[in-house]
Amino acid sequence: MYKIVLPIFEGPLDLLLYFIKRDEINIYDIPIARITDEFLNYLNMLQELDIEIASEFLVMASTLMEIKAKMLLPSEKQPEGTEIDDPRRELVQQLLEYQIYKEVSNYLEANLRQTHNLFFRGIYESEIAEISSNYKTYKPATVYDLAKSFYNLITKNQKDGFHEIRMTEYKLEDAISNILQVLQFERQISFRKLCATTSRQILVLYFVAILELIKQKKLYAYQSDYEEDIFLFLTSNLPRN
Amino acid sequence: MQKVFFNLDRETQKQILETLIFASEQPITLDEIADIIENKLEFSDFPTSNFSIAETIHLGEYLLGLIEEINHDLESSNRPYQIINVANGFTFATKNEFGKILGSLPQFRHKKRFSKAMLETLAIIAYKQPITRPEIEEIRGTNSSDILNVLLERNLIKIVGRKETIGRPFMYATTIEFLKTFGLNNLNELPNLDEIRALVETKNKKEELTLKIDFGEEQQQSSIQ
Amino acid sequence: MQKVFFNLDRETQKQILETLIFASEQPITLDEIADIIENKLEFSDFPTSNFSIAETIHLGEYLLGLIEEINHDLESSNRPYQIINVANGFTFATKNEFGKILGSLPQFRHKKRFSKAMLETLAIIAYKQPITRPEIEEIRGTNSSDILNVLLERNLIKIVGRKETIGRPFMYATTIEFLKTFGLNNLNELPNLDEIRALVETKNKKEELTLKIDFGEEQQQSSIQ
Repeated sequence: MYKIVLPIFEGPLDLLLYFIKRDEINIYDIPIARITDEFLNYLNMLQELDIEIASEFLVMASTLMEIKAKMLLPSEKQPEGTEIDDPRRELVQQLLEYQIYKEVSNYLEANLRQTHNLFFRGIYESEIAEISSNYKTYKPATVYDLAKSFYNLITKNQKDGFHEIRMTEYKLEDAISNILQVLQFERQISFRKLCATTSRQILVLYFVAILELIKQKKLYAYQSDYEEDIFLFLTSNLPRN
Repeated sequence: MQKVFFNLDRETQKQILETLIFASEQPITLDEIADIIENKLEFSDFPTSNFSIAETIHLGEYLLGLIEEINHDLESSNRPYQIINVANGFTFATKNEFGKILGSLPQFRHKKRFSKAMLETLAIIAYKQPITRPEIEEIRGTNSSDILNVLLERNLIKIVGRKETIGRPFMYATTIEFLKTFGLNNLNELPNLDEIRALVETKNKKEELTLKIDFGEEQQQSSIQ
Repeated sequence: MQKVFFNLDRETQKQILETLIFASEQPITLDEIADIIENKLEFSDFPTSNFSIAETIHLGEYLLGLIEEINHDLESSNRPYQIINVANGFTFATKNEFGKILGSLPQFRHKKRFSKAMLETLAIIAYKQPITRPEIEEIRGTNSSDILNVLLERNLIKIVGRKETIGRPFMYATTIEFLKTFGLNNLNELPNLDEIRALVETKNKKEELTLKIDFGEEQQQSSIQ
């Protein structure tokens, strides 16, 4: 068994730079025929190994062949004073530009060596309250997270094929336990706040739940005036007198 | 390896423990700390002590003792924070009297962290606004009233009217605070479905991607060392 | 209000400063600290000192002095972290020998891993921001959506809007996390592009004459054999 290790090239430009470096080619005067052969040989090798070739490599192959063809054409007589347009120019510009950012990435890599042992605080104050409230939190969310979340929901539903329209499955028991739960943490609840954002259906449920709890003497409701908000307390929390 | 940790001098043990708690992105549990100490760490760089500890000692209790000691050190050196126990794990938090200062500053209240449910609900409202609760629940397939309350409290959504259907449910829409939180100028800047697909779909190729990246990293690592 | 801060005893001043730095999710700048101290805070709960400071003192310098003192206290009380200056601000970070421990643990190490492709793409975005995907791909000569996805996931880049051209593509920019990760105060600390260009040119010219001894090439060669 042979183990073949192929170097990873980040794209056709990366591959060309590799050839240029390996063969000590003058980047300002690339022997286009030779490098085109190298490039095509590489693609053939990939093909023989049954490795899928990304389309940008094929595009580059055709660009190289086009340049090669132009170079072979007998150069026409140029009028005096005008420069011959080198068919390689655009490619060389692209390679030089790419080289610049490769150089910068060396610089970034050197910086990483400096910050290698630098770790920051893992959790900040704004997160602690949420962790203790049992929400599993993300790191600070971005538009990207938001979009991803929506996409996943939509595609999940599409996979289901169809979806039934469901009625709210909120029951009286839920309303009762919800109220009692809140009162574990709060001394009192405002009825208005409790109902501020829920639908009419659920508002009715809450109202029935409150009546039920008052009947069971678990809850004490207080309203200072006819049109005022109703405040709810646990009877067990009331001062005895 | 545990014995090796025990052989470190106590001050170093505390520093390692404090480092783990400081940098961990979730409150770190005693079990996680024990696992790291017993199985994952090399301590050859650190000074050891001759003081030997009875082998029978319980690691969890021992770690708790160290944490207590760290908190004591933090207190006596006037640090304004301490290690607290939350959601079964340990993390740093500012002490109450200083935490109060933070509470009065908006930059420390600006929250960008969301539970999965919150982010889902917010995403639906952002893309489908104005939308009612039953409609949201239909997409999410689950009750969402608590989540809506949290989002209202955080001022990320608002009620913009009622829908004229049965029950006249409230309609929700996102707020300016929402735009600010996500750094958007307006809602048109939200990615559209095709764009999200392009962004997200690379996920499906994840395996391929990891392979590729791992290779690159291998290279990178060898060049760093 | 500044005078009120100055009237607090020095230990309390330091604790307040340390709280702000410790709790801030992004490195906090001297200007932000000064603004909070001068305009935002009430200090009535805290002990004051009779020691009076010359009014002419420069607040920024004064704060820097306090930060230095805090770092000294952290050092002498054996804390494994310190306050560092990064992304134009101040933040807590692990000290070298303890960060090394974290680096040996997989759950922390992944943050420090970068492939060649990631570094290249970051380099392009850092200089050309805001920049779209097609523009990045033109420079790299290859599809970059996977890489952008990874960089977004790691919070090293962010979407900052759309470009008003055909298809209205997203524009990407680097984040504060990027500065923190690469130990930069700001983007101006990156090498000047003209200098890099000159460097690349010299290298290209030299390559014509001398034998290659470049490290990266060795590696690629050995991996092809």
